[in-house]
Amino acid sequence: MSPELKKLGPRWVVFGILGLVVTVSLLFKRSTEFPGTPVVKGVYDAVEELPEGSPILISSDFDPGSEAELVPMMKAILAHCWRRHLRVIVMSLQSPNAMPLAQGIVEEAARDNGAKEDEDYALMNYKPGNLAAVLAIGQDWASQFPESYKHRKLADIPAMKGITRLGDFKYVLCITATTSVDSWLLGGVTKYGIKLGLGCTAVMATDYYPLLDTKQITGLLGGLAGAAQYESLVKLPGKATDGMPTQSLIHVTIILFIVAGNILHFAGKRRKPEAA
Amino acid sequence: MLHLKRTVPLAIAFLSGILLLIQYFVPHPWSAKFLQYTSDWQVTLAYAALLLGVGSLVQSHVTKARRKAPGWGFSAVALAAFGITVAMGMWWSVHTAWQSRTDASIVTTGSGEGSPLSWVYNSLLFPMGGAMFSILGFFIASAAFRAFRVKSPEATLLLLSAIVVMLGQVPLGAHLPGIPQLSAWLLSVPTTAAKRAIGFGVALGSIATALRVIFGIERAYLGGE
Amino acid sequence: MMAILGVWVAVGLTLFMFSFLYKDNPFYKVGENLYVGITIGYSLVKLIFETWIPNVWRVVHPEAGVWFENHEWWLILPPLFLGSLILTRFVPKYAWLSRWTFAFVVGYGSGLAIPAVQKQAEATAHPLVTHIESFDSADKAATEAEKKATDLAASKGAGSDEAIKARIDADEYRERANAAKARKDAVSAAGARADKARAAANDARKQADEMAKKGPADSEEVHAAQKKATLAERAAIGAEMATWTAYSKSEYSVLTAWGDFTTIVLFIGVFSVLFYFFFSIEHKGPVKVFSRLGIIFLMIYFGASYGYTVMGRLSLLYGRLVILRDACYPSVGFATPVLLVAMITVLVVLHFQNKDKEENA
Amino acid sequence: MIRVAAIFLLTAAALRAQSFEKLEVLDAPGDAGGAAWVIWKRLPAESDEEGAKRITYVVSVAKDATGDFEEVARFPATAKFMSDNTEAFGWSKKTADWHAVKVDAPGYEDGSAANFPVYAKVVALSAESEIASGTASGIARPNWLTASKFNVFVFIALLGGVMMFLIARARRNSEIFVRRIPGLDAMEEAIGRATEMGKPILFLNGLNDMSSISTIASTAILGQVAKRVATYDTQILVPCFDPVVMAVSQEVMREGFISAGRPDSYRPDSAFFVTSDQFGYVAAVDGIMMREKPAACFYMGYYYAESLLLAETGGTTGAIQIAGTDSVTQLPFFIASCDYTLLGEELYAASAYLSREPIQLGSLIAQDWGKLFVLAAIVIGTVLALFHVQTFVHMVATY
Repeated sequence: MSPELKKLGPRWVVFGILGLVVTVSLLFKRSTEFPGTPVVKGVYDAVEELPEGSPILISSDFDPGSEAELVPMMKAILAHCWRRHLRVIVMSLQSPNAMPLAQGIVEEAARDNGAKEDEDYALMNYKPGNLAAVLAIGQDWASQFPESYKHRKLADIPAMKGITRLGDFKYVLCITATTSVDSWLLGGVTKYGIKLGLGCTAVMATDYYPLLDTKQITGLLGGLAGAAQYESLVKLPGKATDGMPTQSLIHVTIILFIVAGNILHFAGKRRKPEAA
Repeated sequence: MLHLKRTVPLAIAFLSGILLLIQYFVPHPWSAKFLQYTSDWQVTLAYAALLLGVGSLVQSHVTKARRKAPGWGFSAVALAAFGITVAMGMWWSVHTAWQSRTDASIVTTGSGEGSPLSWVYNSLLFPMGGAMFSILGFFIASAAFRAFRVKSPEATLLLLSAIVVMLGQVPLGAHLPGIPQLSAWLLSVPTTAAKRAIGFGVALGSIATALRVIFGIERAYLGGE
Repeated sequence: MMAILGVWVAVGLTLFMFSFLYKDNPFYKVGENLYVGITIGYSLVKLIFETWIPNVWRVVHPEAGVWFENHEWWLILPPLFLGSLILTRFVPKYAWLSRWTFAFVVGYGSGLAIPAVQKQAEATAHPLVTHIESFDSADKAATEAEKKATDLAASKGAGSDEAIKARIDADEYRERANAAKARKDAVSAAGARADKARAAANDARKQADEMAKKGPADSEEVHAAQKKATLAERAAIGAEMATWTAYSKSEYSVLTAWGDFTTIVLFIGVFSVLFYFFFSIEHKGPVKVFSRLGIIFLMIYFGASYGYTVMGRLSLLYGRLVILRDACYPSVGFATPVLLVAMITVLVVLHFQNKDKEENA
Repeated sequence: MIRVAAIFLLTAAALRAQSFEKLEVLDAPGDAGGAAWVIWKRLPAESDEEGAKRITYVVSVAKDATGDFEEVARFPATAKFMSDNTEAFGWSKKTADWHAVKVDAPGYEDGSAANFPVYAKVVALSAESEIASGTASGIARPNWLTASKFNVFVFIALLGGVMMFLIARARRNSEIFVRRIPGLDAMEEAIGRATEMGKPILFLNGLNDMSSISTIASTAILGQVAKRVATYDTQILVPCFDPVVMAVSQEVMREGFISAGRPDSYRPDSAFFVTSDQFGYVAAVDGIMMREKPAACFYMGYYYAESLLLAETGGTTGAIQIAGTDSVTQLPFFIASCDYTLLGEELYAASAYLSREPIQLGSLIAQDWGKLFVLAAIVIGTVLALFHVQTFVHMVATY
């Protein structure tokens, strides 16, 4: 190893190999189907069971940071909703940055699925305050969202017809990278008895598994794997499904790193006493 | 004077803490209103706080730039970025407000559709945030490489459970007998047990800390004198 | 034009941030300071125009008259007062006044936290076993209750209070038995599904193997058959897991090897980890053994949780690289390769310049 | 077939002969107003299951006795009992004899603090007959207290009481045993090392604002760290995510320097605001780490996904890293990349531990009692659950 490389250290080698593996696998993509587990199907079924034309609320609580995991998920769900002719209302509890992102996703998905703004969907704004915000829309929607994201009055939006409070939604989906789901649980499920579905990053999923047992959520999509399963269920393979083979490859690479790390470590250890 | 510096803040903390706590037990609408109003206050406070933050930022970067400390050019970049962003947002807001002056509403947004700030968001903040976050992909590999060593029985368990779950996560793991099941079991049983216990300690610890704050036993946050 | 410029800027900034992986360098520094400056400016504008004006400036709003009539206007005073106390930090002599606001914020948070975490605590303190009746015992109880009701109806008359009461009791037992029956049926149904899925998977795998043996092992058909077999195996695993779940929900209290093993592990885990955290007990003697058990659980948890996260983190990286790849094409003027080459050139030049400087020094 | 017909006739006849025994409208207890319970005793015809299945109840409510009654619920007699709603009616066995339906008071608006009258009627329908109840009325009131949260109150009062008692005892007798926490012992060592190397210490307060308990705990730790930093005359850097946290950090550090007897070496700009954007903050802090090469990094407070971004970068600079967080999801990453990690509640205990003040330590012991209480609750709950007794679970349930 050249002294230059040595200075950069094994960390740099790890970065290099990993970057190479991802890049190469990006260029040769092959998709495999990923059958839906009951956990994911819980969300799918809840959407499937809604009568045509019912309103569904999506709380888009993530910003660009979690885009890769949550955007495919949200797109698959939106496609499913519109295919079932549901009215989708999108809002956010997370941060001011979440709504521009949500707007981009929804509008792109609407173009792909032929959904019309204000009829098939409506964008609301970001509402700070987490639990307080959920409690407030539980009492009166219009006091919190007097107008849409694009400053349109609620009365002018057909998609908002008949919605005066949180309880009017047949299903609420929280797609989140933060703890906003806790607010939906405490405010929405416990206080106002809504039906809740959860889409979250893979990291968070373990935390929320117990909610399935207690039936506080109908189902859970965890990370890209969850998104891939949902894509399979709605038969719309997308970015999540594409990413799966790459995932397998990288996971194996990392395991090999761990093994190599151990071998190097012990080889180094054994050599030391000889040197001394 | 000491009363104003010490006793009054302690009394404020006690009062606000106790009122919020009592509010939880009172189902009456007035209690909900109280919660709503006090949480609305946070907006005003956030505004004042942000001014404080801006003050701190400008001060530290201006001192660096003025002293021509090493790398002061980068401080100038930060200041310029801040200034231009604010100017763009202000200009757009005033501009749209002027255009829609017939409208009764004076509320405009600085970052709505088509505004310069929404472009800034999509073309600058969005990729930078995403890039920074995705560096984690590299770090999670390098940390695993460095930290997962067979040094002790406990460390070995850490390593093994990580590997099993990693394999269980991907379609590939389905080919290996027992891995998906073991991974699911690890995630549902021992993980749940540990998390439950930690979670419980955390809940209890934060109740105790909150009580200490309310009763003025924990008062470090007030500083001294 | 603006769109292409946007792509170039986005790709450039992504590469700036990624350059941190190599080491701290001027590109990263520019990116970092740009980021900090923009985010603060952005949130300032957001806060002023989207939150503060609508909320605080209601006073000068055309509808302010209504607001004053409703006597709501004074509600703005306390937060305004507390907010302006924060600003005393700019005047060192009166900076201590800001403590009043801090005290409010901290007290508010504490008061709110107690009930919130109390809920969490309740969830974690739940019994580890929720008793689920087995069908056999529920059926037995129901039959007994029914017999008692019939007897009472015979002896005291069907219309008597006691008989009606016994009847209601019996109904309740029967209902529970029916529910237990449904759970039991769910288990056998899930079991049957799992068996079927497993058989199908075995068939598919066998078929694929045979095809591979017979024909060229690398043909499209063999690949397709193998893929089909993999999918079938996955489905079978899913079905088997569903059976376990159904089973664990059907009869917990009866000694069943798997369910009990899981419960006992859960029990020991919660206990030993909580034990590990006790502050007033020294980790010595038998306590040491138990708290070490706690560490084992913690380690498994940390490992599993880490392993579980890898996928999510790599998805992010993947997503970013897709964006860089999509900017490799002529339609956006080869943004990625051009910028990448330019950056590497600059970094190499800087590297040699620094080397010269070091050598000269 | 004949048998079915016979049962059919029998119930039909029975229903015809029956009437509603009792019908009441009760205010829903412990709510914000606007809701009431309509309850009535099961009809005798429901006594066997076949009979119950044939009856459908229709509940309607109105604002006043003469007003338009509007149907609000329709359900078979096999459903909706008082016993299904333990939070309102408790766990008495008798409640199984009563039907109960929760209704909204007509004309009620959310957030209204007024009382609303509710008039209710119930009709029992079967295939060939229907019987109607009389009209009952009640008032839906907003309540000032809720019994279903009483257990929470008791728990908090108990914990607070035990804490006060232990603190009082600690005042008298300052010998309190608290086990060693390696991460905290290492803090002192890390500060010493920074002094030797002439390099700064980096202290982060986490990414939550000042109202979060983790941030309160981390600023308290900062106070203790500042005291030692002042004694050793080391440099400290505290980049903040939130301006209020920055201001509080400044106050806390100043106090630390004063109590160490070195008020003049305190520099207010050592705590500074970076940005409130998650990754903007990380970018800046990572940059600071690479340039200042701190000898020790302390990550206290609540963290999100950025934990590993911070700790891995800190690791490359060769700093001693000590993390403490109650963010359960981020613990594995700190464990993997830091030298020491305070797990969960150890974060809250840290300032008490470092200060060694008996009052503070006394409150730690109260937490142990709390844990003991929980262990007992789990055991009792589980054992009772095995013997079909759910009362205890009801007692600890929160609504």
